[in-house]
Amino acid sequence: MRVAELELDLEAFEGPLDLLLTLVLKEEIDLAEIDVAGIVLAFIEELLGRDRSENGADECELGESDLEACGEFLVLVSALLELKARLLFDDEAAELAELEPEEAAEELARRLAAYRRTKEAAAWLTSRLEQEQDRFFRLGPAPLRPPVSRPVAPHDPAALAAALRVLATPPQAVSLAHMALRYPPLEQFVQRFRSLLAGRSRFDFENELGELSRVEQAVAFLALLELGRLDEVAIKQAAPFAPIRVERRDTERSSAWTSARSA
Amino acid sequence: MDERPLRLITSSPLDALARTVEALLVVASAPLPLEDLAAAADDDVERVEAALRLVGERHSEGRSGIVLEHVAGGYAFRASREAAGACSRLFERPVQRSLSQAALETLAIVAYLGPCTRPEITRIRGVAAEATVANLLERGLIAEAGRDDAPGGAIRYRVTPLFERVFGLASLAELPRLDDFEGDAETIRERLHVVAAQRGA
Amino acid sequence: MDERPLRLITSSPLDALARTVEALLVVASAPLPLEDLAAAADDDVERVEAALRLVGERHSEGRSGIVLEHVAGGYAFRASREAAGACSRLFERPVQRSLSQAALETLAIVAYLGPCTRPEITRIRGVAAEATVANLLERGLIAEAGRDDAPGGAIRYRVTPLFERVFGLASLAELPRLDDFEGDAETIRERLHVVAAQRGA
Repeated sequence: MRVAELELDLEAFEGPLDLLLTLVLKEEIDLAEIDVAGIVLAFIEELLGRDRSENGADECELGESDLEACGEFLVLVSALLELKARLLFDDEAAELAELEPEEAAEELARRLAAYRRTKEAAAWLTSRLEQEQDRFFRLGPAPLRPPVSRPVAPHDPAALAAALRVLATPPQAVSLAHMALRYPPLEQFVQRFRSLLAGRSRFDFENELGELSRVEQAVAFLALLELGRLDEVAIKQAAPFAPIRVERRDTERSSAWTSARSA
Repeated sequence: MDERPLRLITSSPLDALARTVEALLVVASAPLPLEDLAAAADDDVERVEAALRLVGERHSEGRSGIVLEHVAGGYAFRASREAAGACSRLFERPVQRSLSQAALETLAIVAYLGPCTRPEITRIRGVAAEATVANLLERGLIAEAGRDDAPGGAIRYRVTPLFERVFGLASLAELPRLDDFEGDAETIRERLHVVAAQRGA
Repeated sequence: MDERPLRLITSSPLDALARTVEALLVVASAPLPLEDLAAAADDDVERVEAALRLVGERHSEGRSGIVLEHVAGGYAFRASREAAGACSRLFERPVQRSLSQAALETLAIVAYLGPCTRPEITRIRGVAAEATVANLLERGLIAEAGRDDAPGGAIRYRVTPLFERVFGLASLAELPRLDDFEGDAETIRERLHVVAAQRGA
C-alpha cells in the first residue's frame, strides 16, 4: 500500500512517531501491507517542504536536529521493518514468527508508549486549559504598587569567565556536520542493487554495507524492502541475524511470493 | 449571606492582619507563597494562614468580583468567573492564541520530566523542537534552568509559575501521575507482537 | 461600622455590576478610565459610576487592605496606607538576588565581546534572549548602546557601571583574562560562533 492510497494527511501528524503510533494502534491497518519506506520518505519530504517554506527556497537542507531525529527514527523504524520483512519471507517465515521480537522492536514499543503518554498528558492540559478559560488574572505589575528595588548580590568576576568557557566548549555529541550528503537518496541504493543483480542472480546484503554509516544502512535496508515490494527481488534469511540473501526474482517463484504476501 | 467576615475584619485582632494580606496580594506581581506573606506582614505563618481564611471568605465566587486562589505555590487574587465576559472585552487571556499540539506536547514533557533539554524533547517527540521551545519561552510558559552537566551541555528548561497559573495548578504535584497514562504501553507492544505473529497464524 | 455596603453588594441590582468592576480592576495593570469600565461591563456610564461608589465604600482605608483610588488615568486599586510597612518589606527585600546562568552567560558575552545585539546573543547561546535581555535591562546591568551599522540594524547592548560595581571591577579592563582563549574579542567571537554552530543552535 502506498502512502497516497492510505490517504494520510501527513501534516495532521506531529512527527513520524505520531504517525507510526496511529498506524500501530489502528487495528484495521495491516502493517505488513503498509509501504513503510514510502511513509518514511514522504515524511522526510514533508520536513524538507516545511524547511523550504520556513527558510526560503534557497535553503532546503534538513536542520541538524531534524536530521538527528530522523536518523534515530530510521534506526527504530528499521526494527519495525524487520518485523514486517519477516512477513515477506517465504520459507522460514513461520519459524521466524514464533521467535521473541528482538530488542529493537522492544525499544520501538517503549518509545511509542512514551510518546503516547506525552500525547495523553498534552490532551489533559488541553482540557484543563478549556476549563480555565474564564479565569482571568493580572499579567504584570499592579498599577499603583510601590517602587521595586531588587539589589543584585556582589558576584565574583571569575563567574563571567566561567560562563564564557561554557559557551566556548563544543558539545560532546559527535557532530553530524560532516555528513554533507545528509540523507542518501533511496533511489541510489535501489539502482545499486539493481545493477548488482543485473550481473549475478544473488548477493548477501551485509557484504554491500561495507563502510556505510548507520543511517545509510537503514536507507539501504529500506531500498531492499522497496525492491521486495516491487517484486524485483526475493529476500531470504536462514535464521535471525543470519546473512540476508537477496535473489533476483525469477518467474517460477513469483506465484509463491504472491501467495506469501497475501497470507 | 451573613456579615461575619466583614465584622471580624474590623473588630478582631486578626482583622488588621487580614487587611495587610489583602494589601500585599493586590499589589503583588505574582502569587505569594505563605512564607513570603508572613515575612512581609512580619507575623507568624499560623496567624497568616488564619488571616488568609478570612480573606478567602470575603473574596470568593458570588460574594466579590475579587477571588482568592491558591495557585502556583502561593496565593493570589483573580477575577471572579462571572466577570469573565467583561474581562475578555478588556484584557487578553493569558494564553490567548490557542497552543498548538506541538506546544502542548512539549509543555507536557517539560512539566513532567523537567528540567530537560531540547535534545531530550526532540527524542521523545521524534521531531525537532527548536521553534516550539522558542515560542514557549517567548510566552513565558517555560524558562531556562541552567545547563546539562556535560561539557558544552545543552540548556535545560522548566515550566514557569505562569504555566501553573494559566493551567490553574496549585503546584506541579496536581498534574495527574504519568503512570495513569501508561495503559497503552501494553497495547502497543501487543500490536507489534501481533504483526510479528501474523505470518504464523 | 454598618454592614450596608456588603448587603447592597449581595442584594441590589447594582451588586453584580459592582462585582464586575472589582474584577476588572483586580486584573488591570494600569488605571482604567470610566469609559473603559463601562464598555467592558457593557453597561452605561452612570450605572458604572454608581457601582464605583459601592466599590469605593467597600474598599476604603480602615475597612479593607484594598483601596479604590481615582488617579489621573482612571480608577485603580492600591494597598491601604496601614499596610505600607508590609508592602515595602515585600518590594524592597534586602535579600540580594544572585544571577541565573542565563544572565551570567549573557553578561559575559556583552562584557567580553563589547556591544552586541540580541540576535547575536541568541545565536551564541542557542536560545531566545528576549526574556534575559529584558530582565538585565530592568535591573540596570546592561543598557542600549546604539544600533547595528546595517540599515534597520538591531539595538546593541553594553554593560553598565552598575555591572562593574556588582562584579567589583574598576573597569572592563579588569575582566579576568581568558588565558585559554588566544587573541582579541574578535577571535573569541568567532570561536563562540563556531561552537554555537556545532551545538546545532
